[in-house]
Amino acid sequence: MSIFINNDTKLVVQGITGRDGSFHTKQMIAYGTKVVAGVTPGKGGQKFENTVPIFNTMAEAVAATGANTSVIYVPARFAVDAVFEAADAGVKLVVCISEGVPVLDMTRVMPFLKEKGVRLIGPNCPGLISPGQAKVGIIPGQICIPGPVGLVSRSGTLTYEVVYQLTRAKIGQTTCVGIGGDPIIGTNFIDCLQAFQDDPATKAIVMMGEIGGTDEQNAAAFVKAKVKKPVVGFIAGQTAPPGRRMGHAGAIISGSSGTAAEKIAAFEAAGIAVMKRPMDVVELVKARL
Amino acid sequence: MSIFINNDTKLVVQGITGRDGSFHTKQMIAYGTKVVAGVTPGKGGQKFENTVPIFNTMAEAVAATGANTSVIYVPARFAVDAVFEAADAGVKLVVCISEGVPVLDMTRVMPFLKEKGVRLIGPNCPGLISPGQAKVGIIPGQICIPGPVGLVSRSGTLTYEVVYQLTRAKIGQTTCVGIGGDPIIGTNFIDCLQAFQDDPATKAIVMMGEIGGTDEQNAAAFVKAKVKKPVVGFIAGQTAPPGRRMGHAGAIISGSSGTAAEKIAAFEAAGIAVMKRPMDVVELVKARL
Amino acid sequence: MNLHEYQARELLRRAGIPVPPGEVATTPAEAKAAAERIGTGKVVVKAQVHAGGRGKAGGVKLADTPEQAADVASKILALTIKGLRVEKVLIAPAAQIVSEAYIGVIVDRASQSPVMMVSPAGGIDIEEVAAKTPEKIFRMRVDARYGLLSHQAMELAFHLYTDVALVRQAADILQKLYRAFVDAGASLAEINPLVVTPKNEVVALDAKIVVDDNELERKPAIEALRDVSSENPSEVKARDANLTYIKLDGNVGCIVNGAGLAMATMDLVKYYGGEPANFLDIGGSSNPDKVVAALQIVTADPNVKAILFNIFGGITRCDDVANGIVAATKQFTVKVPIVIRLTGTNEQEAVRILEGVGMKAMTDMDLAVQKAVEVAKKGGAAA
Amino acid sequence: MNLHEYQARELLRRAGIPVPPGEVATTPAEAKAAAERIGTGKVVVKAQVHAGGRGKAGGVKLADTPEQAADVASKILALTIKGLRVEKVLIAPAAQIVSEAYIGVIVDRASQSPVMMVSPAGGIDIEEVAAKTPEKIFRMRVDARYGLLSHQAMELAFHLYTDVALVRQAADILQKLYRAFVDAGASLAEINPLVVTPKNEVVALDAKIVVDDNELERKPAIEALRDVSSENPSEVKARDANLTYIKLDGNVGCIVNGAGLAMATMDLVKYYGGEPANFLDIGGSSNPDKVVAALQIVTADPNVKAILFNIFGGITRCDDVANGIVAATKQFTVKVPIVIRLTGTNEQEAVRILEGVGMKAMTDMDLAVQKAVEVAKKGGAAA
Repeated sequence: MSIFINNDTKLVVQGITGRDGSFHTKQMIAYGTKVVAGVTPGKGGQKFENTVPIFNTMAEAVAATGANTSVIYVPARFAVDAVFEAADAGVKLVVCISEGVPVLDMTRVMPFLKEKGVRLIGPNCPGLISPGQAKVGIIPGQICIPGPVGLVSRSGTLTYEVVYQLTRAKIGQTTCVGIGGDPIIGTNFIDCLQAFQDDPATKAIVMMGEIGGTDEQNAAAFVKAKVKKPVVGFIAGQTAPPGRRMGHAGAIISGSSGTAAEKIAAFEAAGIAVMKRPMDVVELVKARL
Repeated sequence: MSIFINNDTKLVVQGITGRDGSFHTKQMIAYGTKVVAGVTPGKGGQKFENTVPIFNTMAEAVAATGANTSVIYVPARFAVDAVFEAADAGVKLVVCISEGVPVLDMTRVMPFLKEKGVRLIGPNCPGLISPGQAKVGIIPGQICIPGPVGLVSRSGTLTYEVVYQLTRAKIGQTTCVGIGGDPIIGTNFIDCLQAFQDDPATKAIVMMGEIGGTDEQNAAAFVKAKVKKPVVGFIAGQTAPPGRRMGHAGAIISGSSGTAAEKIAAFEAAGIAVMKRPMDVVELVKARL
Repeated sequence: MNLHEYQARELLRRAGIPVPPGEVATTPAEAKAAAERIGTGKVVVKAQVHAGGRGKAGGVKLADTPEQAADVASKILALTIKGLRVEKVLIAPAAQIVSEAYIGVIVDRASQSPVMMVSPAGGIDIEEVAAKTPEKIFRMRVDARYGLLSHQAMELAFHLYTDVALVRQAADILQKLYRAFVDAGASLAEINPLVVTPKNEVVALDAKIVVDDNELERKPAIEALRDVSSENPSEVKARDANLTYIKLDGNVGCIVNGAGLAMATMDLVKYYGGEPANFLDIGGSSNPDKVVAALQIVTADPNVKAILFNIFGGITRCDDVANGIVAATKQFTVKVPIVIRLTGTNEQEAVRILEGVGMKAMTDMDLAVQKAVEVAKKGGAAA
Repeated sequence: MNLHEYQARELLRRAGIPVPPGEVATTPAEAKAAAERIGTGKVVVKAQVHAGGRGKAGGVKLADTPEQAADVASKILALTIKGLRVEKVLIAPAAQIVSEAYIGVIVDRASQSPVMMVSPAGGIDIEEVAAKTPEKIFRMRVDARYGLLSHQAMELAFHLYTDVALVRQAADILQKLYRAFVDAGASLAEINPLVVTPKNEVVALDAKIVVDDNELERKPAIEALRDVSSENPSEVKARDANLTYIKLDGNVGCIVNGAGLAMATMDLVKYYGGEPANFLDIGGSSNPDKVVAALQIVTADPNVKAILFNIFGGITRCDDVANGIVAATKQFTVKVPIVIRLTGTNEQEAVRILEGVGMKAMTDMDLAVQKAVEVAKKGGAAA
């Protein structure tokens, strides 16, 4: 079992012929993901790598292939348009890898997604992987193995680091989700926690947070109230200065709120085991499986 | 019984201190309508006619009085704002008497009303009256009497004419609704037909249409499919030339569509008894009660 | 309110849509000078009137030289098309055309939304395309909260072209047309034809914009585009007096309160064998001056043989109307008989006022209409 | 990107918000001339720097005459506030103030929407109001699909004033502020204070706008407002190289791929008793040039005693990073020890490349961080 993606995932790649899109499509196919279509306006009728049909529009791609998921690798200025298009075309899960999406665009597209009943993951995220079933995005497949841990994270390479630690210790994962580091994202910690709680295969949850905002605090409250499975957490950015954006648009301490200390305290108050170092994940998870 | 308004209607008047608003508020109170509040920004704290409390905003008015309905008598340029405000404040029925609302504003406010679950009647309409219970708008109370006929109309004075004919013949009404003559209106024929069909006190329905658009044709199809009560209809504008707007913004024959002949044919095909003259309403209704 | 082609082109140009240059001329000399300034050789001279079918009426002609442009312009400026005198012509370069398409946006009543329409069959009346080859028109509902989204514009543009370079140009133009439509407060905006030039550029050759009258109060810059010279003078006068008047061809002048009742009154005139001379709605809140203006406008129509007042008093007070009638008859002589029907608010006062000057009022609409038709048939002699 | 007050004022003025006149000066002479042109007598001279607490730092002063304005400007232009040199001052008339309020709009993460905020307690830091008298801040979520609706603006404005004339002015300003916020692609726009003058006019005295960096590509006119002179030169250099660099006070220079891993690396440095010298994210797609630029920037910081590379290869290829390190050491001498941790994509190639020049690479993050901290503590001598 897994969350959001699995063996039934039928994926369209938006921007399949671009530099990033073509590279990662090959990786996703190699991992075993069912990539059923690609979209690049003007290249409709061609085939990607002689196998995946390319369409001019998402509407055509979904109509022709019955795709249920899309992944977006288009330049920033087209990314929100691509999310609108995917949602309008009828897929139920949209994963936006592209970064650089203006936050005001996000305020407009989120109500659209809600009206259409579509889940967005990202933008500016590494996507997700359900080891052994499907990967949608850019998380390296070789660092993951199937197993009982659900992982959700705001960052990319830090996620890889932690997954890698788990995998080296032979602790596999149901699904690893990178939700992205932007201030407004489609799927947040709580959405993933709920899904992991509902997924019978997930026995423990790892949650990787950062400074900025109050998502981790809200997630902690949710864990306390609703999550019956053990949760291990981490907060990056203890040494970050206030008022400075630490790379991710969302990783910024505003005034006295959004600090790592505040988030760690919230985790501890919710009974979440907090890692001091990324490597601590192995001990803490092991003790709870 | 009646539709949309009755003895439980608790009304706020938006623009209560204006020329039209104050005149018609007195009329509505005199008719027995429960006018619980008025709104005029800057006059909050005062009382209308020493009895009805005035508030600065709809939010305050609804919070303080539990009003469930509002009626709008503000100048055209404020009318759509007033509809947004009423819907936001939580009333479930908004009656917009004001005319001159730009149709593009209507395209924006309609989705808002749907999201909030609010019914709008109008704009540019005479409102509605449930004889003996309540009147909301400007339909003269003295031309109506309680009885078994439900009436829905796109026009104002033509409605009065027909109601007057019925009343003179001692045929009373459950509710008379003027839905307004604009191209985009909140409540259309079908909404009213459904409500009259569901209202046990309504035994026959009178539907007064006009040239322009396809609402009457759609209503005829609905009558055929869903309405079990007798329906009598009228279409104004048989002598209207194409391409000219006959006063009402919606009363315009575009190309070959929206003509009176087309609408009358649709009525007849649906088994609706069509009046040739307004006075025919009496005979046709009498024969069906 | 209809905009002229040259006004619509200017609005589209400001919205960033590629539109070829063009100048307006009101005399042959101006037309010649304009053709010289455009300097592309062949030009097209187009009548600027609010009427369809200009081409068939001889209102659109090509000219090879500036001299010929002057000559052609003088002919077009002498035309009257569908009752409207041609006062202005547009001079524009005669474009080389690879293909013609149609794009437009209207407010759709049924979906309560703007709807974009495109058709690869451009250059001809879209009503004709709709009638003969409806499969060549593609529609898309636009949610006004979001506007025309990029992917929607692309989807529509793929119905027009296969070359993605043209598709992208057309999609961009569609989004700009939608914004121009909203910014102008339009109920219709169309480009027909949208052409592809030999250089593979997508360009708007002709444009039509109809503005929602209810927008004019808040859009003074659009209101300022109104060209009163191109409208019927009686209708302009009526609008200035806050009346709605539309001239028809019959002989029974109708003065009514309320648009629906006005139409029903006209229909009843016809039902009883007469012909209405006009639609005239004096509107909701009556005042005597409006009634005076209404009588002036209706009596100015030489066809009118009888005047029928049909007033159902609600907001409109019958006594106001009666006072207006009395005031009008004092200001000028009404040469045709007046039949008056009044009922509702202040009916009794109205009757008294009219009786004071020897006029009678009826209360039944049906009888009043019959009487007016009868009087008009007698040529108004029974006054 | 932060805009200067004078830039924000100009954007608000263009949006139709009443803003008193004001001029920017970079020298005392310019300040004097500006004060003369303003000619209202008393003026205020305000430092234009991207730092809060200007007033407390002596960056805002009144002047009674143009001469005094020059004098005051020369003092302010000599200041450094929170590490930033004052390069420009704004000269504006000293307003007469009846009352001060706060209005602002931010993008709220929790509600995924813009949120308008107003407070009758204006003129002071809004964070302070939030901390001390939170009941004096009123918030309203704005649905971006509809914008700030009129009644919402009125509701907010009634929290500021009781006089409806002031309420209407403030509501109008709120709607214009919201539109300016959207048009600028801002993540924050505020007016503090919004003042009432003795003439009962509501006027914006000071303005702050922070633009979302992701908007700059499509808003070149806003991008053009960037004032590089007001930013840290190393950070500007990093941005030009597509790196994200933030200088801190420690001695372990960190070069990492990915923002989360970069923060975690800094935290681990601290965990092992060291102090990170910076945040530096080389981003997703590595290329050797970026690595060279990163090394240049980090080594330019004299505090740095050791450099720690922490690379988890995914899209980033470890061999690219290794090549960059080798290229950099050929271009310039790195005087402090480098500790390298590489794992993931093309790790083996990277190790070979580094060994080719006698450098070693580790694979464990924890051990690499411990080593870097240790080396830095020894003052980099163990290189």
